[in-house]
Amino acid sequence: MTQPVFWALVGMALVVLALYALIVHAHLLRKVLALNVMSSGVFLVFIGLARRTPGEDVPMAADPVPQAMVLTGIVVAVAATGLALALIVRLRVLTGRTTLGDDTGD
Amino acid sequence: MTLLYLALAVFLLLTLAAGFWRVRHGPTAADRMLAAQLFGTTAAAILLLLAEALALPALRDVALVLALLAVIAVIAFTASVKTPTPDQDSGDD
Amino acid sequence: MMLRPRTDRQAGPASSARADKGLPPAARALLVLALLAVFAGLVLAVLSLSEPAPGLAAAVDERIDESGVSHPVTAVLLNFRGYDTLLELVVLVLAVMGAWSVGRARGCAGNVPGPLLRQLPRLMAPLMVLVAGYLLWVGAHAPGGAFQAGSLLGGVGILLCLSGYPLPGWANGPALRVSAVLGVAVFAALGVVAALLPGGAPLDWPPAQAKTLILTIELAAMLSIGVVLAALFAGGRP
Amino acid sequence: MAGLSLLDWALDGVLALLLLWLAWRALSTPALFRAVVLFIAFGLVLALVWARLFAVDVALAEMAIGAGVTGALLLAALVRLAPPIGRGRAHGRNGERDGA
Repeated sequence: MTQPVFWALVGMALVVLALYALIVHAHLLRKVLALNVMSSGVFLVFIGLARRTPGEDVPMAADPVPQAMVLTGIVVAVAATGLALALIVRLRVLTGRTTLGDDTGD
Repeated sequence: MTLLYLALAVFLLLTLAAGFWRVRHGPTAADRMLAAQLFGTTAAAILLLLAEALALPALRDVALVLALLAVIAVIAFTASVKTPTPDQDSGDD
Repeated sequence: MMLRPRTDRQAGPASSARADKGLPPAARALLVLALLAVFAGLVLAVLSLSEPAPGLAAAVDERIDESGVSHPVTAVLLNFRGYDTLLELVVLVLAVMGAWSVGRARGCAGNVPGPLLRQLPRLMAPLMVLVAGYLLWVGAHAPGGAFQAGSLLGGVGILLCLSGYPLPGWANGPALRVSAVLGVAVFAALGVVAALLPGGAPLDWPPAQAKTLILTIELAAMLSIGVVLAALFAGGRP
Repeated sequence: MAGLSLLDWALDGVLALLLLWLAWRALSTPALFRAVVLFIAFGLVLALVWARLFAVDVALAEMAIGAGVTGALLLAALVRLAPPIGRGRAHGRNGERDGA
Protein backbone atom coordinates (compact mmCIF):
# COMPACT_ATOMS: atom_id res chain seq x y z
CA MET A 1 0.00 0.00 0.00
CA THR A 2 1.40 3.36 -0.95
CA GLN A 3 1.03 6.55 1.04
CA PRO A 4 -1.67 8.17 -1.16
CA VAL A 5 -3.82 5.05 -0.99
CA PHE A 6 -3.32 4.85 2.77
CA TRP A 7 -4.57 8.40 3.33
CA ALA A 8 -7.43 7.92 0.89
CA LEU A 9 -8.51 4.90 2.93
CA VAL A 10 -8.33 6.92 6.15
CA GLY A 11 -10.43 9.62 4.51
CA MET A 12 -13.06 7.14 3.42
CA ALA A 13 -13.14 5.63 6.91
CA LEU A 14 -13.85 9.14 8.21
CA VAL A 15 -16.66 9.59 5.70
CA VAL A 16 -18.34 6.31 6.64
CA LEU A 17 -17.88 6.97 10.37
CA ALA A 18 -19.42 10.42 10.04
CA LEU A 19 -22.26 9.12 7.88
CA TYR A 20 -23.13 6.66 10.64
CA ALA A 21 -23.09 9.41 13.27
CA LEU A 22 -25.12 11.68 10.99
CA ILE A 23 -27.88 9.11 10.73
CA VAL A 24 -27.86 7.86 14.31
CA HIS A 25 -27.71 11.10 16.29
CA ALA A 26 -30.74 13.31 16.56
CA HIS A 27 -29.18 16.44 18.03
CA LEU A 28 -28.65 18.92 15.22
CA LEU A 29 -25.33 20.23 16.53
CA ARG A 30 -24.05 16.66 16.41
CA LYS A 31 -25.22 16.41 12.83
CA VAL A 32 -23.26 19.56 12.00
CA LEU A 33 -20.17 18.01 13.60
CA ALA A 34 -20.73 14.85 11.56
CA LEU A 35 -21.07 16.82 8.34
CA ASN A 36 -17.83 18.63 9.08
CA VAL A 37 -15.98 15.38 9.74
CA MET A 38 -17.47 13.99 6.55
CA SER A 39 -16.23 16.92 4.47
CA SER A 40 -12.81 16.55 6.07
CA GLY A 41 -12.82 12.91 4.99
CA VAL A 42 -13.67 13.86 1.42
CA PHE A 43 -10.86 16.43 1.41
CA LEU A 44 -8.48 13.79 2.73
CA VAL A 45 -9.38 11.39 -0.09
CA PHE A 46 -8.91 14.21 -2.55
CA ILE A 47 -5.52 15.43 -1.31
CA GLY A 48 -4.27 11.91 -0.64
CA LEU A 49 -5.01 10.78 -4.17
CA ALA A 50 -3.66 14.05 -5.59
CA ARG A 51 -0.24 13.05 -4.32
CA ARG A 52 -0.09 10.42 -7.04
CA THR A 53 0.81 13.28 -9.40
CA PRO A 54 3.66 15.19 -7.82
CA GLY A 55 3.89 18.91 -8.50
CA GLU A 56 6.73 20.38 -10.47
CA ASP A 57 8.42 23.01 -8.33
CA VAL A 58 8.45 21.18 -5.00
CA PRO A 59 9.13 17.57 -5.97
CA MET A 60 6.99 15.98 -3.25
CA ALA A 61 4.12 18.48 -3.32
CA ALA A 62 0.70 17.44 -4.50
CA ASP A 63 -1.09 18.44 -7.68
CA PRO A 64 -2.09 22.11 -7.13
CA VAL A 65 -5.58 21.86 -8.66
CA PRO A 66 -7.07 19.54 -5.99
CA GLN A 67 -5.34 21.64 -3.34
CA ALA A 68 -7.06 24.78 -4.62
CA MET A 69 -10.42 23.01 -4.74
CA VAL A 70 -10.03 21.70 -1.20
CA LEU A 71 -9.10 25.20 -0.07
CA THR A 72 -12.33 26.49 -1.58
CA GLY A 73 -14.20 23.60 0.01
CA ILE A 74 -12.89 24.39 3.49
CA VAL A 75 -14.10 27.98 3.31
CA VAL A 76 -17.50 26.93 1.93
CA ALA A 77 -17.78 24.33 4.69
CA VAL A 78 -17.21 26.90 7.41
CA ALA A 79 -19.76 29.26 5.83
CA ALA A 80 -22.33 26.45 5.67
CA THR A 81 -21.55 25.54 9.29
CA GLY A 82 -22.12 29.11 10.39
CA LEU A 83 -25.46 29.29 8.60
CA ALA A 84 -26.53 25.88 9.96
CA LEU A 85 -25.67 26.95 13.49
CA ALA A 86 -27.66 30.17 13.10
CA LEU A 87 -30.64 28.11 11.94
CA ILE A 88 -30.29 25.68 14.86
CA VAL A 89 -30.18 28.54 17.36
CA ARG A 90 -33.29 30.02 15.73
CA LEU A 91 -35.07 26.67 15.91
CA ARG A 92 -34.20 26.46 19.58
CA VAL A 93 -35.55 29.97 20.21
CA LEU A 94 -38.79 29.31 18.34
CA THR A 95 -39.62 25.75 19.41
CA GLY A 96 -37.29 24.96 22.30
CA ARG A 97 -36.05 21.89 20.46
CA THR A 98 -32.66 21.01 19.06
CA THR A 99 -33.77 18.02 17.02
CA LEU A 100 -35.75 17.51 13.87
CA GLY A 101 -38.37 14.84 13.24
CA ASP A 102 -41.97 14.94 14.39
CA ASP A 103 -42.30 11.29 15.37
CA THR A 104 -40.00 11.66 18.36
CA GLY A 105 -40.61 15.33 18.96
CA ASP A 106 -42.31 16.74 21.99
CA MET B 1 19.45 14.85 10.79
CA THR B 2 16.17 14.41 8.96
CA LEU B 3 15.81 11.07 10.69
CA LEU B 4 16.22 12.70 14.09
CA TYR B 5 13.63 15.38 13.28
CA LEU B 6 11.16 12.75 12.11
CA ALA B 7 11.76 10.64 15.19
CA LEU B 8 11.21 13.70 17.40
CA ALA B 9 8.00 14.51 15.53
CA VAL B 10 6.69 10.98 16.12
CA PHE B 11 7.64 11.27 19.79
CA LEU B 12 5.80 14.60 20.12
CA LEU B 13 2.79 13.06 18.41
CA LEU B 14 2.77 10.35 21.04
CA THR B 15 2.87 12.97 23.81
CA LEU B 16 -0.04 14.65 22.02
CA ALA B 17 -1.94 11.38 22.25
CA ALA B 18 -1.11 11.24 25.96
CA GLY B 19 -2.56 14.73 26.25
CA PHE B 20 -5.79 13.55 24.66
CA TRP B 21 -5.97 10.84 27.28
CA ARG B 22 -5.75 13.57 29.93
CA VAL B 23 -8.49 15.55 28.20
CA ARG B 24 -10.69 12.53 28.29
CA HIS B 25 -10.01 11.47 31.86
CA GLY B 26 -8.90 14.74 33.45
CA PRO B 27 -10.91 15.09 36.62
CA THR B 28 -11.57 18.83 36.41
CA ALA B 29 -12.33 21.24 33.61
CA ALA B 30 -9.06 23.02 34.36
CA ASP B 31 -7.11 19.84 33.61
CA ARG B 32 -8.80 19.49 30.26
CA MET B 33 -8.25 23.14 29.52
CA LEU B 34 -4.55 22.95 30.33
CA ALA B 35 -4.12 19.82 28.22
CA ALA B 36 -5.96 21.44 25.34
CA GLN B 37 -3.68 24.45 25.63
CA LEU B 38 -0.70 22.08 25.49
CA PHE B 39 -1.93 20.68 22.16
CA GLY B 40 -1.33 24.00 20.49
CA THR B 41 2.23 24.18 21.79
CA THR B 42 3.01 20.59 20.84
CA ALA B 43 1.44 20.91 17.43
CA ALA B 44 3.49 24.06 16.74
CA ALA B 45 6.63 22.15 17.70
CA ILE B 46 5.67 19.26 15.43
CA LEU B 47 5.08 21.68 12.57
CA LEU B 48 8.49 23.28 13.06
CA LEU B 49 10.13 19.84 13.11
CA LEU B 50 8.27 18.81 9.97
CA ALA B 51 9.35 22.06 8.29
CA GLU B 52 12.94 20.89 8.65
CA ALA B 53 12.38 17.18 8.07
CA LEU B 54 10.30 17.64 4.91
CA ALA B 55 12.32 20.68 3.72
CA LEU B 56 9.14 22.79 3.61
CA PRO B 57 10.00 26.16 5.18
CA ALA B 58 6.42 27.38 4.59
CA LEU B 59 5.28 25.12 7.43
CA ARG B 60 6.73 27.72 9.80
CA ASP B 61 3.92 30.04 8.69
CA VAL B 62 1.44 27.35 9.66
CA ALA B 63 3.00 27.24 13.14
CA LEU B 64 2.68 31.04 13.30
CA VAL B 65 -1.01 30.91 12.38
CA LEU B 66 -1.54 28.15 14.92
CA ALA B 67 0.10 30.20 17.66
CA LEU B 68 -2.22 33.12 16.90
CA LEU B 69 -5.43 31.14 16.56
CA ALA B 70 -4.85 28.90 19.55
CA VAL B 71 -5.51 32.08 21.55
CA ILE B 72 -8.90 32.48 19.87
CA ALA B 73 -9.83 28.88 20.63
CA VAL B 74 -8.83 29.25 24.27
CA ILE B 75 -10.79 32.51 24.62
CA ALA B 76 -13.86 30.95 23.02
CA PHE B 77 -13.41 28.02 25.37
CA THR B 78 -13.20 30.15 28.51
CA ALA B 79 -16.09 32.32 27.34
CA SER B 80 -18.32 29.29 26.96
CA VAL B 81 -17.44 27.50 30.19
CA LYS B 82 -19.83 28.36 32.94
CA THR B 83 -18.27 30.65 35.51
CA PRO B 84 -18.55 28.70 38.74
CA THR B 85 -20.75 30.40 41.27
CA PRO B 86 -20.89 29.44 44.95
CA ASP B 87 -24.21 27.68 44.65
CA GLN B 88 -23.49 25.85 41.45
CA ASP B 89 -20.37 23.82 40.80
CA SER B 90 -18.96 23.64 37.30
CA GLY B 91 -20.13 20.09 36.93
CA ASP B 92 -18.34 18.96 33.84
CA ASP B 93 -18.83 15.28 34.57
CA MET C 1 -35.33 27.48 34.64
CA MET C 2 -32.43 26.25 36.73
CA LEU C 3 -32.82 22.69 35.56
CA ARG C 4 -32.98 23.26 31.85
CA PRO C 5 -30.35 21.26 29.96
CA ARG C 6 -27.07 22.73 28.84
CA THR C 7 -26.03 19.77 26.74
CA ASP C 8 -27.81 16.66 25.64
CA ARG C 9 -26.02 14.60 28.22
CA GLN C 10 -27.26 16.61 31.14
CA ALA C 11 -30.70 16.69 29.64
CA GLY C 12 -32.13 13.82 31.61
CA PRO C 13 -32.97 10.29 30.54
CA ALA C 14 -35.81 11.00 28.15
CA SER C 15 -34.02 13.50 25.98
CA SER C 16 -30.68 11.71 25.89
CA ALA C 17 -32.46 8.51 24.98
CA ARG C 18 -34.01 10.37 22.08
CA ALA C 19 -30.61 11.66 21.06
CA ASP C 20 -28.78 8.36 21.24
CA LYS C 21 -31.23 5.56 20.75
CA GLY C 22 -33.39 6.88 17.98
CA LEU C 23 -32.93 3.69 15.98
CA PRO C 24 -33.99 0.20 17.03
CA PRO C 25 -31.06 -2.28 17.26
CA ALA C 26 -32.10 -4.17 14.15
CA ALA C 27 -32.16 -1.03 12.03
CA ARG C 28 -28.84 0.00 13.50
CA ALA C 29 -27.26 -3.34 12.59
CA LEU C 30 -28.65 -3.03 9.07
CA LEU C 31 -27.23 0.49 8.85
CA VAL C 32 -23.79 -0.69 9.96
CA LEU C 33 -23.89 -3.45 7.34
CA ALA C 34 -24.92 -1.02 4.62
CA LEU C 35 -22.17 1.42 5.57
CA LEU C 36 -19.60 -1.39 5.62
CA ALA C 37 -20.70 -2.30 2.10
CA VAL C 38 -20.27 1.34 1.05
CA PHE C 39 -16.81 1.38 2.60
CA ALA C 40 -15.83 -1.85 0.85
CA GLY C 41 -16.98 -0.43 -2.47
CA LEU C 42 -14.95 2.73 -1.91
CA VAL C 43 -11.87 0.70 -0.98
CA LEU C 44 -12.18 -1.35 -4.15
CA ALA C 45 -12.55 1.83 -6.19
CA VAL C 46 -9.41 3.37 -4.72
CA LEU C 47 -7.34 0.19 -5.00
CA SER C 48 -8.17 -0.03 -8.69
CA LEU C 49 -6.65 3.41 -9.42
CA SER C 50 -3.39 3.57 -11.30
CA GLU C 51 -0.50 4.80 -9.19
CA PRO C 52 1.36 7.41 -11.23
CA ALA C 53 -1.80 9.25 -12.12
CA PRO C 54 -2.18 11.74 -14.92
CA GLY C 55 -2.90 14.99 -13.12
CA LEU C 56 -3.01 18.67 -13.86
CA ALA C 57 0.29 19.56 -12.20
CA ALA C 58 2.16 19.57 -15.52
CA ALA C 59 -0.54 21.69 -17.19
CA VAL C 60 -0.38 24.24 -14.37
CA ASP C 61 3.38 24.32 -14.49
CA GLU C 62 3.35 24.91 -18.22
CA ARG C 63 1.23 28.08 -18.00
CA ILE C 64 2.39 29.42 -14.65
CA ASP C 65 4.49 32.16 -16.24
CA GLU C 66 1.37 33.75 -17.74
CA SER C 67 -0.59 33.66 -14.48
CA GLY C 68 1.14 36.59 -12.80
CA VAL C 69 2.07 34.66 -9.65
CA SER C 70 4.64 31.96 -9.11
CA HIS C 71 2.80 29.87 -6.51
CA PRO C 72 0.76 27.23 -8.36
CA VAL C 73 -2.13 27.03 -5.88
CA THR C 74 -2.69 30.79 -5.97
CA ALA C 75 -2.45 30.70 -9.76
CA VAL C 76 -5.15 28.02 -9.91
CA LEU C 77 -7.40 29.84 -7.43
CA LEU C 78 -7.23 33.35 -8.82
CA ASN C 79 -6.45 32.76 -12.47
CA PHE C 80 -6.93 29.31 -13.97
CA ARG C 81 -10.07 28.46 -12.02
CA GLY C 82 -11.26 31.97 -11.20
CA TYR C 83 -14.93 31.04 -11.46
CA ASP C 84 -14.59 28.65 -8.52
CA THR C 85 -13.25 31.37 -6.30
CA LEU C 86 -15.75 33.97 -7.49
CA LEU C 87 -18.68 31.67 -6.80
CA GLU C 88 -17.19 30.67 -3.48
CA LEU C 89 -17.23 34.33 -2.45
CA VAL C 90 -20.88 34.41 -3.56
CA VAL C 91 -21.55 31.41 -1.29
CA LEU C 92 -20.04 33.32 1.61
CA VAL C 93 -22.30 36.31 0.96
CA LEU C 94 -25.33 34.00 0.70
CA ALA C 95 -24.42 32.34 3.99
CA VAL C 96 -24.23 35.64 5.79
CA MET C 97 -27.51 36.77 4.19
CA GLY C 98 -29.11 33.56 5.42
CA ALA C 99 -27.76 34.01 8.92
CA TRP C 100 -28.89 37.65 9.00
CA SER C 101 -32.37 36.79 7.84
CA VAL C 102 -33.09 34.40 10.72
CA GLY C 103 -32.54 36.82 13.55
CA ARG C 104 -30.51 39.48 15.24
CA ALA C 105 -27.10 39.06 16.85
CA ARG C 106 -27.48 38.69 20.58
CA GLY C 107 -24.07 39.06 22.18
CA CYS C 108 -21.10 36.88 21.54
CA ALA C 109 -20.66 34.42 24.37
CA GLY C 110 -21.92 33.56 27.80
CA ASN C 111 -19.50 35.18 30.17
CA VAL C 112 -18.94 38.87 30.72
CA PRO C 113 -15.29 39.45 29.73
CA GLY C 114 -12.88 40.11 32.55
CA PRO C 115 -10.17 42.80 32.56
CA LEU C 116 -7.57 40.49 31.03
CA LEU C 117 -9.78 39.56 28.11
CA ARG C 118 -10.79 43.19 27.57
CA GLN C 119 -7.14 44.20 27.11
CA LEU C 120 -6.16 41.24 24.94
CA PRO C 121 -7.25 42.73 21.56
CA ARG C 122 -4.78 45.60 22.00
CA LEU C 123 -2.00 43.02 22.02
CA MET C 124 -3.30 40.39 19.63
CA ALA C 125 -5.33 42.20 16.99
CA PRO C 126 -2.48 44.26 15.46
CA LEU C 127 -0.29 41.15 15.38
CA MET C 128 -2.99 39.11 13.65
CA VAL C 129 -3.69 41.84 11.09
CA LEU C 130 0.04 42.04 10.41
CA VAL C 131 0.31 38.27 9.87
CA ALA C 132 -2.79 38.38 7.65
CA GLY C 133 -1.14 41.00 5.47
CA TYR C 134 2.02 38.91 5.36
CA LEU C 135 0.11 35.79 4.31
CA LEU C 136 -1.68 37.72 1.59
CA TRP C 137 1.58 39.06 0.19
CA VAL C 138 3.51 35.81 0.46
CA GLY C 139 0.69 33.99 -1.35
CA ALA C 140 2.05 35.25 -4.67
CA HIS C 141 5.10 32.98 -4.47
CA ALA C 142 4.63 30.62 -1.52
CA PRO C 143 1.78 28.99 0.43
CA GLY C 144 -0.63 31.63 1.67
CA GLY C 145 -3.26 33.87 0.13
CA ALA C 146 -6.65 35.43 0.56
CA PHE C 147 -8.37 32.49 2.26
CA GLN C 148 -5.79 32.01 4.97
CA ALA C 149 -5.39 35.75 5.51
CA GLY C 150 -9.16 36.24 5.51
CA SER C 151 -9.71 33.56 8.12
CA LEU C 152 -7.10 35.25 10.31
CA LEU C 153 -9.05 38.49 9.94
CA GLY C 154 -12.16 36.54 10.89
CA GLY C 155 -10.24 35.49 13.98
CA VAL C 156 -9.62 39.17 14.74
CA GLY C 157 -13.36 39.79 14.48
CA ILE C 158 -14.10 36.89 16.81
CA LEU C 159 -11.53 38.19 19.27
CA LEU C 160 -13.07 41.68 19.24
CA CYS C 161 -16.54 40.19 19.66
CA LEU C 162 -15.58 37.88 22.53
CA SER C 163 -13.66 40.54 24.41
CA GLY C 164 -16.48 43.06 24.13
CA TYR C 165 -14.21 45.55 22.44
CA PRO C 166 -16.21 48.72 21.75
CA LEU C 167 -16.48 49.08 17.98
CA PRO C 168 -17.25 52.46 16.46
CA GLY C 169 -20.84 52.84 15.33
CA TRP C 170 -20.11 52.92 11.63
CA ALA C 171 -18.53 49.47 11.81
CA ASN C 172 -21.95 47.88 12.17
CA GLY C 173 -23.62 50.00 9.53
CA PRO C 174 -23.24 50.15 5.75
CA ALA C 175 -19.48 49.62 6.06
CA LEU C 176 -20.10 46.05 7.24
CA ARG C 177 -22.39 45.27 4.33
CA VAL C 178 -20.12 46.89 1.76
CA SER C 179 -17.06 44.99 2.95
CA ALA C 180 -18.99 41.71 3.01
CA VAL C 181 -19.72 41.99 -0.72
CA LEU C 182 -16.50 43.79 -1.65
CA GLY C 183 -14.73 40.59 -2.70
CA VAL C 184 -17.48 39.53 -5.09
CA ALA C 185 -17.90 43.05 -6.41
CA VAL C 186 -14.22 43.68 -7.15
CA PHE C 187 -13.71 40.19 -8.59
CA ALA C 188 -16.75 40.40 -10.87
CA ALA C 189 -16.05 44.00 -11.93
CA LEU C 190 -12.45 43.25 -12.88
CA GLY C 191 -13.61 40.07 -14.62
CA VAL C 192 -16.01 42.08 -16.76
CA VAL C 193 -13.31 44.66 -17.51
CA ALA C 194 -11.02 41.84 -18.64
CA ALA C 195 -13.75 40.66 -21.02
CA LEU C 196 -14.02 44.14 -22.56
CA LEU C 197 -10.32 44.33 -23.41
CA PRO C 198 -9.46 43.54 -27.03
CA GLY C 199 -9.18 39.79 -27.35
CA GLY C 200 -10.14 39.31 -23.71
CA ALA C 201 -12.53 36.92 -22.04
CA PRO C 202 -14.29 37.09 -18.65
CA LEU C 203 -11.85 36.55 -15.76
CA ASP C 204 -8.98 36.19 -18.23
CA TRP C 205 -6.23 38.43 -16.88
CA PRO C 206 -3.72 39.91 -19.33
CA PRO C 207 -0.32 38.50 -18.23
CA ALA C 208 1.31 41.92 -17.85
CA GLN C 209 -1.23 43.17 -15.29
CA ALA C 210 -2.09 39.79 -13.81
CA LYS C 211 -0.13 40.18 -10.59
CA THR C 212 -1.64 43.59 -9.76
CA LEU C 213 -5.14 42.37 -10.56
CA ILE C 214 -4.73 39.19 -8.51
CA LEU C 215 -3.40 41.07 -5.48
CA THR C 216 -6.24 43.62 -5.73
CA ILE C 217 -8.83 40.86 -5.84
CA GLU C 218 -7.13 39.02 -3.02
CA LEU C 219 -7.12 42.13 -0.86
CA ALA C 220 -10.87 42.60 -1.36
CA ALA C 221 -11.54 38.89 -0.94
CA MET C 222 -9.54 38.79 2.29
CA LEU C 223 -11.61 41.66 3.73
CA SER C 224 -14.86 39.99 2.70
CA ILE C 225 -13.91 36.58 4.08
CA GLY C 226 -12.85 38.11 7.38
CA VAL C 227 -16.02 40.18 7.72
CA VAL C 228 -18.27 37.27 6.75
CA LEU C 229 -16.66 34.88 9.22
CA ALA C 230 -16.91 37.44 12.02
CA ALA C 231 -20.55 38.16 11.07
CA LEU C 232 -21.37 34.46 11.11
CA PHE C 233 -19.81 34.24 14.55
CA ALA C 234 -21.97 37.11 15.79
CA GLY C 235 -24.87 34.94 14.66
CA GLY C 236 -27.35 37.40 13.20
CA ARG C 237 -27.75 40.83 11.70
CA PRO C 238 -26.33 43.64 13.80
CA MET D 1 7.56 7.62 -3.35
CA ALA D 2 8.58 3.96 -3.45
CA GLY D 3 10.76 3.58 -0.40
CA LEU D 4 8.96 5.11 2.49
CA SER D 5 11.01 4.47 5.55
CA LEU D 6 9.75 2.91 8.73
CA LEU D 7 9.76 6.29 10.42
CA ASP D 8 7.55 7.79 7.74
CA TRP D 9 5.09 5.01 8.26
CA ALA D 10 5.23 5.49 12.02
CA LEU D 11 4.38 9.17 11.54
CA ASP D 12 1.54 8.36 9.15
CA GLY D 13 0.23 5.58 11.35
CA VAL D 14 0.17 7.61 14.56
CA LEU D 15 -1.43 10.57 12.79
CA ALA D 16 -4.10 8.39 11.19
CA LEU D 17 -4.91 6.60 14.45
CA LEU D 18 -5.17 9.91 16.30
CA LEU D 19 -7.37 11.35 13.56
CA LEU D 20 -9.78 8.42 13.48
CA TRP D 21 -9.93 8.12 17.25
CA LEU D 22 -10.64 11.86 17.66
CA ALA D 23 -13.34 11.76 14.99
CA TRP D 24 -14.97 8.78 16.65
CA ARG D 25 -14.84 10.37 20.11
CA ALA D 26 -16.11 13.72 18.80
CA LEU D 27 -19.08 12.00 17.20
CA SER D 28 -19.91 9.60 20.03
CA THR D 29 -19.12 11.44 23.29
CA PRO D 30 -22.45 12.03 25.00
CA ALA D 31 -21.58 15.51 26.31
CA LEU D 32 -21.82 18.01 23.46
CA PHE D 33 -19.37 20.45 24.98
CA ARG D 34 -16.65 17.82 25.13
CA ALA D 35 -17.54 16.69 21.62
CA VAL D 36 -16.90 20.21 20.34
CA VAL D 37 -13.54 20.39 22.13
CA LEU D 38 -12.60 17.03 20.59
CA PHE D 39 -13.66 18.33 17.20
CA ILE D 40 -11.31 21.31 17.58
CA ALA D 41 -8.52 18.87 18.39
CA PHE D 42 -9.54 16.89 15.31
CA GLY D 43 -9.05 20.02 13.19
CA LEU D 44 -5.60 20.50 14.74
CA VAL D 45 -4.49 16.96 13.93
CA LEU D 46 -5.98 17.25 10.45
CA ALA D 47 -3.83 20.35 9.87
CA LEU D 48 -0.80 18.27 10.84
CA VAL D 49 -1.90 15.66 8.30
CA TRP D 50 -2.10 18.30 5.58
CA ALA D 51 1.40 19.46 6.53
CA ARG D 52 2.58 15.88 6.35
CA LEU D 53 1.00 15.50 2.90
CA PHE D 54 2.93 18.56 1.64
CA ALA D 55 -0.30 20.55 1.17
CA VAL D 56 0.87 23.64 3.02
CA ASP D 57 -1.89 25.92 1.72
CA VAL D 58 -4.53 23.53 2.97
CA ALA D 59 -2.70 23.17 6.29
CA LEU D 60 -2.75 26.95 6.73
CA ALA D 61 -6.46 27.16 5.96
CA GLU D 62 -7.32 24.18 8.15
CA MET D 63 -5.33 25.61 11.05
CA ALA D 64 -7.05 29.00 10.76
CA ILE D 65 -10.55 27.75 9.96
CA GLY D 66 -10.85 24.16 11.16
CA ALA D 67 -9.11 24.62 14.46
CA GLY D 68 -9.83 28.31 15.01
CA VAL D 69 -12.97 29.76 13.46
CA THR D 70 -15.15 26.63 13.29
CA GLY D 71 -14.32 25.81 16.89
CA ALA D 72 -15.27 29.30 18.02
CA LEU D 73 -18.50 29.12 15.98
CA LEU D 74 -19.46 25.80 17.55
CA LEU D 75 -18.67 26.94 21.08
CA ALA D 76 -20.70 30.13 20.58
CA ALA D 77 -23.62 28.09 19.24
CA LEU D 78 -23.39 25.80 22.26
CA VAL D 79 -23.65 28.82 24.55
CA ARG D 80 -26.63 30.17 22.60
CA LEU D 81 -28.39 26.82 22.69
CA ALA D 82 -28.12 26.71 26.46
CA PRO D 83 -30.83 28.62 28.29
CA PRO D 84 -29.74 31.21 30.83
CA ILE D 85 -28.64 29.37 33.93
CA GLY D 86 -29.31 30.69 37.40
CA ARG D 87 -29.95 34.26 38.41
CA GLY D 88 -26.41 35.57 37.94
CA ARG D 89 -26.56 34.98 34.19
CA ALA D 90 -30.04 36.25 33.48
CA HIS D 91 -29.12 39.76 32.40
CA GLY D 92 -29.85 39.16 28.80
CA ARG D 93 -26.47 38.57 27.21
CA ASN D 94 -27.60 35.26 25.82
CA GLY D 95 -31.15 35.24 27.01
CA GLU D 96 -34.04 33.75 25.13
CA ARG D 97 -35.46 37.07 24.10
CA ASP D 98 -35.55 37.60 20.39
CA GLY D 99 -34.52 41.06 19.40
CA ALA D 100 -36.19 40.98 16.00
